[in-house]
Amino acid sequence: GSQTTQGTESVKSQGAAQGNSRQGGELTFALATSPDTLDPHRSGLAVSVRVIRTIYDSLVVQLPDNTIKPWLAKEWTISEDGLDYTFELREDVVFQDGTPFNAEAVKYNFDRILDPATKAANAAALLQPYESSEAIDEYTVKIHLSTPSRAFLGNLSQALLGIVSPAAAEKYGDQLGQNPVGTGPFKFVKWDENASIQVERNPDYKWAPELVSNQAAPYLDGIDFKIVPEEATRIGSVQSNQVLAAETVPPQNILTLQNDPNYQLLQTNTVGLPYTLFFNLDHEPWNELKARQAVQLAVDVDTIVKTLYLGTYDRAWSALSPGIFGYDATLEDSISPDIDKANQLLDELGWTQGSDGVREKDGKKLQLHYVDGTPNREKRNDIAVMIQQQLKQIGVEVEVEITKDIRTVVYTNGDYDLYGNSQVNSDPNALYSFYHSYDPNTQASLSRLSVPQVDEWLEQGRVEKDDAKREQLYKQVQQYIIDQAIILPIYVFPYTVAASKTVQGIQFDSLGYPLFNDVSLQK
Amino acid sequence: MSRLLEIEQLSVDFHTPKGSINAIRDITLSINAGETVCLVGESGSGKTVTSKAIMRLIDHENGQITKGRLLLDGTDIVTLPEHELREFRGKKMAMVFQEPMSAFDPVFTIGHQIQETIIEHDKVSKREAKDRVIQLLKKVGIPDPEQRYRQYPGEMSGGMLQRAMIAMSLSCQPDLLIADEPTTALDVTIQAQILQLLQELQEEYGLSILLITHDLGIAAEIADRIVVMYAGEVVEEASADDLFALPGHPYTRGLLRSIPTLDSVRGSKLYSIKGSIPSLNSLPDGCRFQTRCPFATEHCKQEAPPLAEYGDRKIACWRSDELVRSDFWLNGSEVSVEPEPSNLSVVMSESKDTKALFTVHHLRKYYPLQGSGLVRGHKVIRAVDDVSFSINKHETFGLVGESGSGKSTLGRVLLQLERATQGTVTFDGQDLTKLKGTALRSVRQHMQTIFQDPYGSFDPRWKIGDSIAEPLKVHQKLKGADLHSRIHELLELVGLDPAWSERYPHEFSGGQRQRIGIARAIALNPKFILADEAVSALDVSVQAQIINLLQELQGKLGLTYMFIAHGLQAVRHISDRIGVMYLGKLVEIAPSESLFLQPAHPYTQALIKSVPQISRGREERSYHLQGEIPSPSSPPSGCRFHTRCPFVTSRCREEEPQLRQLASGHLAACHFPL
Amino acid sequence: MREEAVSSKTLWRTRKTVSPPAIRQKGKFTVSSLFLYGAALLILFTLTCAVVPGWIAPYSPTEMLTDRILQPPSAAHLFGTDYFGRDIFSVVVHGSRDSLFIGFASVLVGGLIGGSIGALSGYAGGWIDTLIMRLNDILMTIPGILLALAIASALGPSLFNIVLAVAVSSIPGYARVMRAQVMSITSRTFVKAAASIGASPIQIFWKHVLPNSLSPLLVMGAIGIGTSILTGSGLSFLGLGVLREVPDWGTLLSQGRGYLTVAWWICTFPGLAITAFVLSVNIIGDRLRDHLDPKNLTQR
Amino acid sequence: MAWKITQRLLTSVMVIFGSLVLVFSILYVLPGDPTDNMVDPSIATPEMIANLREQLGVDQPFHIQFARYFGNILQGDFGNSLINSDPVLPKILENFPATLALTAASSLISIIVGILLGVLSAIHRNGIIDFIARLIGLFGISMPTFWSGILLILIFSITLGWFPAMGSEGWETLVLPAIALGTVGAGYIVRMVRNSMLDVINEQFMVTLRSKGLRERRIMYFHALRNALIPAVTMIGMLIGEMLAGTVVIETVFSRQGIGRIIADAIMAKDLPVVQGVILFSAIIYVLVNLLVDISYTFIDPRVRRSA
Ligand SMILES: Nc1ncnc2c1ncn2[C@@H]1O[C@H](COP(=O)(O)OP(=O)(O)OP(=O)(O)O)[C@@H](O)[C@H]1O
Ligand SMILES: Nc1ncnc2c1ncn2[C@@H]1O[C@H](COP(=O)(O)OP(=O)(O)OP(=O)(O)O)[C@@H](O)[C@H]1O
Ligand SMILES: [Mg+2]
Ligand SMILES: [Mg+2]
Repeated sequence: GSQTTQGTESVKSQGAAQGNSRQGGELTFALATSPDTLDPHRSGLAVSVRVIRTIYDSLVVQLPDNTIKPWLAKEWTISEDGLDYTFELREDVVFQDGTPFNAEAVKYNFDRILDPATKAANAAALLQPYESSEAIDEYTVKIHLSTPSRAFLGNLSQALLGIVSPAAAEKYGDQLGQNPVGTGPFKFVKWDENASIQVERNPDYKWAPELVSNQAAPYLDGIDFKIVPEEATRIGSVQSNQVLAAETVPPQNILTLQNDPNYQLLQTNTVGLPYTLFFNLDHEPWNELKARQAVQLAVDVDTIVKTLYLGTYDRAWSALSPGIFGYDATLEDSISPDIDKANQLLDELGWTQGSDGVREKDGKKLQLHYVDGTPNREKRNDIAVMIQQQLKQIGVEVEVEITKDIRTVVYTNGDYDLYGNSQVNSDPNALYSFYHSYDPNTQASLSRLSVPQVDEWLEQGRVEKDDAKREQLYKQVQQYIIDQAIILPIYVFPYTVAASKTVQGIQFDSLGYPLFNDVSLQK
Repeated sequence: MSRLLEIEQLSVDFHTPKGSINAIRDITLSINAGETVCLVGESGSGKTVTSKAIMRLIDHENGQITKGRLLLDGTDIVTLPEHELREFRGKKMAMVFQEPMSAFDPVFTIGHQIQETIIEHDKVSKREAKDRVIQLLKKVGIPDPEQRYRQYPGEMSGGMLQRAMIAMSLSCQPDLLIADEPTTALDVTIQAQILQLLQELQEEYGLSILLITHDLGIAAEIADRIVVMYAGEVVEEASADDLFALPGHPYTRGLLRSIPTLDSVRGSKLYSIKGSIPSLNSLPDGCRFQTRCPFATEHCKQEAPPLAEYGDRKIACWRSDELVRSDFWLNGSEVSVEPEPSNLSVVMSESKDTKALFTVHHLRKYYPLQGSGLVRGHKVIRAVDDVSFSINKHETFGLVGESGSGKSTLGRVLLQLERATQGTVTFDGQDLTKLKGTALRSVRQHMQTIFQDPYGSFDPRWKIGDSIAEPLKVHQKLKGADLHSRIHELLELVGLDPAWSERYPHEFSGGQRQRIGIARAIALNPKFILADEAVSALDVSVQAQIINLLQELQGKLGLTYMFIAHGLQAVRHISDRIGVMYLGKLVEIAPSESLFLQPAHPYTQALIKSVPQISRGREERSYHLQGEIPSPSSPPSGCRFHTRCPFVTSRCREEEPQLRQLASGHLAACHFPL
Repeated sequence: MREEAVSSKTLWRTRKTVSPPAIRQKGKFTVSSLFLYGAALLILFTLTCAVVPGWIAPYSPTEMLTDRILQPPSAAHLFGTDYFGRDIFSVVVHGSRDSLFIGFASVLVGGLIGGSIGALSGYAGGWIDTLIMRLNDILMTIPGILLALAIASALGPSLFNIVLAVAVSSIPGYARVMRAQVMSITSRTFVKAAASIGASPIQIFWKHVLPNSLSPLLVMGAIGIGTSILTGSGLSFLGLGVLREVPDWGTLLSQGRGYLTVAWWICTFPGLAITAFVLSVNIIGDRLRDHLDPKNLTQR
Repeated sequence: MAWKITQRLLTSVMVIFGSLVLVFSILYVLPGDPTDNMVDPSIATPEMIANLREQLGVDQPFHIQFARYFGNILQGDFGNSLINSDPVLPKILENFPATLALTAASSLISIIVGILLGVLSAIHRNGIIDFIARLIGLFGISMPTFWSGILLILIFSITLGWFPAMGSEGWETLVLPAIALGTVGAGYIVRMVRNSMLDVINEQFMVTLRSKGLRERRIMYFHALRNALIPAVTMIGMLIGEMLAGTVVIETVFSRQGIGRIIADAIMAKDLPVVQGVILFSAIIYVLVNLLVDISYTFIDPRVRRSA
């Protein structure tokens, strides 16, 4: 699995400046699944981040234009070798439990993530290549990396690397997730499992990032996150005014709600890697370019996206999603379906049409093992079904496997020809783990690509300080990937919120998570 | 005497999935105030339907009165609306049913159920009603009425329940009491008590009683008038005395003659009406009895005879006038319907050798009393408790005793269908108790069983031919044509059409099924047959057929029987020697004649005296066995019978009497034999 | 403890009381018989759909008319089209195969296993019975759907695994019924009769006990077909459905449920298909129960 | 009696233990583990995942994990969730009231509706009322609950706005889920009550009651029903189990709190301590309810009382 997000740009309709902001009121907000934990360092689910973001702040913030701006850190310097980051911290910040925020707290946080006993999940991965840190003085902290990383600052802006109160972490230990304490605009009140999570206004808050207009404490008295997994119920509860807002609106409802004068629909594309189908380059015949190209030409992504998402999702063209640094827009509209060409390519490879319409070669059928790991999240199973049908036209038999055990099936055993994945990320360095060749003794990348040229670009991209050069490097990577038909990019996931018209000022951060600092309720 | 109930030309139809069937047709009868009328007839003749029609209870069973009138005290019940009818039910007429155990609602106390009736009709307070209930219970002879009031039906014995049922029926002082086989489910001893109770109550309240029974002995004992039904019609009506003195209808005559009496010639062939009662959806033309009647003429076959009056009796027969006058009517055996009269049995009784086939030594069968968990094994039911006796080759050993005395258990243990707790059973010199598995199964071919419930003893999914073949396949590995011819041979032997082997059990009548049961039992030429209540479930006429058959087969095949029954007449008729059981003990063993002529044990005597008999006057039966059989889990000390024995002494209470020889072959376990 | 005495009485009674064997009035043509025939027809139709869907379905179930998505029912598309542009009627017709497979196969597997252990338990008695029944109790305490959930979620969604999950969760029910029936048949006179003849316990079991014990299991199986389909669709709902080219009804229903407010027909028709089929199966099963009721057998 | 109950309780403990072992084994033997949902393998390295597994103890062999869980359970410690270290017992206790309320409400609906329809149906056997009652009952057991639940939401929350679509606070939120779940149970009870009523109606004592001149209403509702309820009570015992299971789906549809959702999530996440905790809990409840049914039996049915 993976998360989606990253706001391309904050939604226009929600002007940052709210002239008629009203104080008070509680926002009820329906979440699509239950958060696993509110300990940011342990969380593995995007849904948790929606809540975590209200409770915790990060050292830095990433703006929609991909620039990194101060948040809890006022400013920072990076050493010449790119290994040392020195942060000057704000001095007026206190945790919600009253303990002060300082350099020690930052150090404590990062060390905590690395400590296996914390059972940190994705946060530990995000923090890499962090090695150690030291508190230079009360409000100065120096972080040492093992290798340079241009992605590091961006990662620091993510909620999973949010700063928790060391006192609380010590006090609650394992159970910090049930008793979260941060420096964020809202304070945790209570969590009724599977029902709701309540947070209340942090009155002392005055260190909001540049991303939002209200730098002080939020207008809302609090937010009540309701957990409503069933789509129909979630939308129904907005429509029946049981909640004021609900997230993740299915496409079919987006259309209806857009036309309803009582509701507004907020939408932002997430940033990172779009939903992408990866060929397993280690598997015959998909190690051959022509075979992959045949599939690339036969799959009509436009139709798939239009049909399933009713025009509410954007089609993806590249290994990266629009809005991320280095996105290559020239790839857009570069491919159009061509069944004849696809057939021809397969013919050239010697795959001949069998009696049942499936191509054969040396007595072997042309099969494609399509693995998906979700129970139709974002209609991904439906994509598989459509691709199955489309590939029939060129004599490829698609065999779809839905399994929860992705780690074993896909990552450990590599038992797939095509596997879909997406990732929320703030930096194109995300491509590294998917397309860089891998050490045969460790786990393979999803694409199993092993091209020295690509490796070089990716390695360079990690450390290149010149943004223009860096951008160029990633564009080369993207072009290579599409030209070689390593992947089939499908769609860019938009994060959607349906809300009553009375709710104003919902914002999204660069990763597409909602921010409630500016939200106010109209009577 | 005034007419209380007049039934005129009553017909009842039932709507069934297979269409409408006419259960009774043109029934006409009347009951005078204070009179006891008995309705008799074979099973299925429509007695119960008639009684339910009187109460209009058939309305609730898809039944409908299609014709006729039912005048109770001048009111026509047929046309009454339901709510007015309720005033009559329970209040003016009340009913007592055959099976008291199922006639009470099991989840309410006896007291509550009787009280409910009183409150429904007599609008009295609960207290008052309760007092009346307790009085009633006392009246019907229930000890500790206050306590019984609070008991549930399941906590009382059958006899007690029947008394309670009678109390309930009397609770609103009805004019008419309808009793549908009130004693059939009870032991003879209890039956006698109940019948006496009914008679006493009738005298006291001036009740009219319509008593339904298939036992002519009972009718003889208590009826003023008797109505005989056959296949939904009344065939004869006469005063009890007249009827027994001179039956007017061939059917009545047949019934009377089928009954083995306590003085019939033992071992002789019983008279029996051939065939069985026709089913309602395939009635013959003309007189309904015509197919079974030895005197039927063409006329009988074409036209149904009306119920004609002959003085103060009514008979529905074209020929009765002429027949009753003929010589053979009362004593002629020349018209016996059995094709080949034989006197084999007489021959057999001569040749009986006295070599024992079965020898039983100190046999015990205890059942653990369930449900006591921790104390399991401490309390047991002594179903058979230290019994020793033997059965000689080629003889018939009868076993009698009240229900629960352990007869069936003894039979089962004898055949090793259940393991004895203690003691030995020697069969033909072989100790059966030591045999196991295959060895035991292979001796089984020499010992077979005929079951009480012939229907239940056949796999409903098997053709009867296959059922009969089963033992042959198991033991003799017969196949194909051999098997086939053997089955045919057997069916013929028991008097059935061999072609019927392809039919299923439900396609036969009870008597026919029992014949099939016998065919299966004799298939392997066994030495011994256990007949546990083999004829109890059958009508008298059919019962006679089966007894004849059994005797005939014994002669032909040299069989040895153990014959368990609670009908004493039948046991006496068929048995050479009889054992009497009481609470798991054999209290007396004697040759048939001497047992009945000179019973040595008071219990035996009581049993014999309880049997209702046609030939005996009413008053003769003055002495009844009181009370009921105690629980076998805690039998009384000393002589187990002492609690009910009229001659009890202190010795009886302390010392257990052993079975002693009184005369040759006559043993009794009594300190003071009669 | 008084059983023996009572039962000999009861036999006596069965002859005497002419208790009319549960007369069920059947008019010439009642509404309920209408429904019985309706149910039979529907089952027949569904079976036909499952065997030869091509004869009935006007479109290919996989054909995606992407220019005609989410169309309401019309003459061209009886049940409308779904979000792929597939003709829902055709999908439902073709989907009957997998649905019925889930229903029948899991009943077969569950009934066979459950029936066998129930029969063993009831016939062998003693410690075997105690052991099996305790094991059965263990299965009973875990609600069926949870067991199915555990199995399906662990094995992953495939038709076979769904069948397995549903079958396993139905085992205890079958075992209980079979055991009770075997025990009651074993106590019947004809079984004792066979024993007294000298037939071996194994012969008796195969020839008498088993054939006579099957009818309640049959009834339960008939009804179980419906229950299995429902459990299967419950698993689809919980995200453990099977993904096949042609979805079964449960999957179709659970995937279409999000469209209820905008395109009611997508989940309404498969829902109706499930309900109607389960309903029919239950109607037939009930009738079967009436017919095969051991009470009706003994007193016929 | 006391001994019987003790004996029952002892067997129940064995049975519950058995079910724990069973569920444990199923989840252990089958592939996958909780880390699957905790980390994204496309971000995290295999070593990191291995570390996490080690921390959670899910890399241990069967017998060690087994011994650890059961050792703890025997000491009254239900352990903590692997996913988020939530202590299991408070988690269950916190969620249980909502499930209990739902189960109780839907059982109540089932029982009332089921008995009512069952009796009507039996009394008017083969009439139009019988037909309608049976049909309603059959519909109850023939509809997938999640479907009927969503339909209810569509009609009664979105369209009519009478009841809330989700949540678990207040009685209003209980109405729709209880109906959705209750109809299933009602379906079974209708069938059961009808059958046993018909059996009772064919009993001999019904004739006696009529022959006493009692009113038909009293005969049916006082005598027949009471007798017919005896088998229905067992049914109700089993029904509680069904209802508990039904909450798995219904709680998700209506976004209610409850152990049904917890266990569904926990099973799918292979969060063994939570699964074990809930199974233990629901097994205890199941056993208790059935024990209660058995005991109540002895009060309802005098015949049982005697043999006990
Ligand atoms: N409710 C009913 N529906 C259909 N047929 C019935 C019904 N009640 C009785 N009959 C039939 O009516 C006939 C007469 O039955 P009835 O019970 O009156 O016989 P009976 O003389 O009382 O016999 P028994 O001695 O066995 O009690 C039988 O053939 C029986 O099958
Ligand atoms: N399998 C058994 N388990 C426990 N008790 C039994 C069993 N079989 C018989 N009994 C008890 O043993 C006693 C004798 O029963 P049995 O059936 O032998 O009596 P019976 O003389 O044949 O009576 P009936 O005339 O009613 O057939 C009864 O009290 C009965 O309850
Ligand atoms: Mg009768
Ligand atoms: Mg007996």
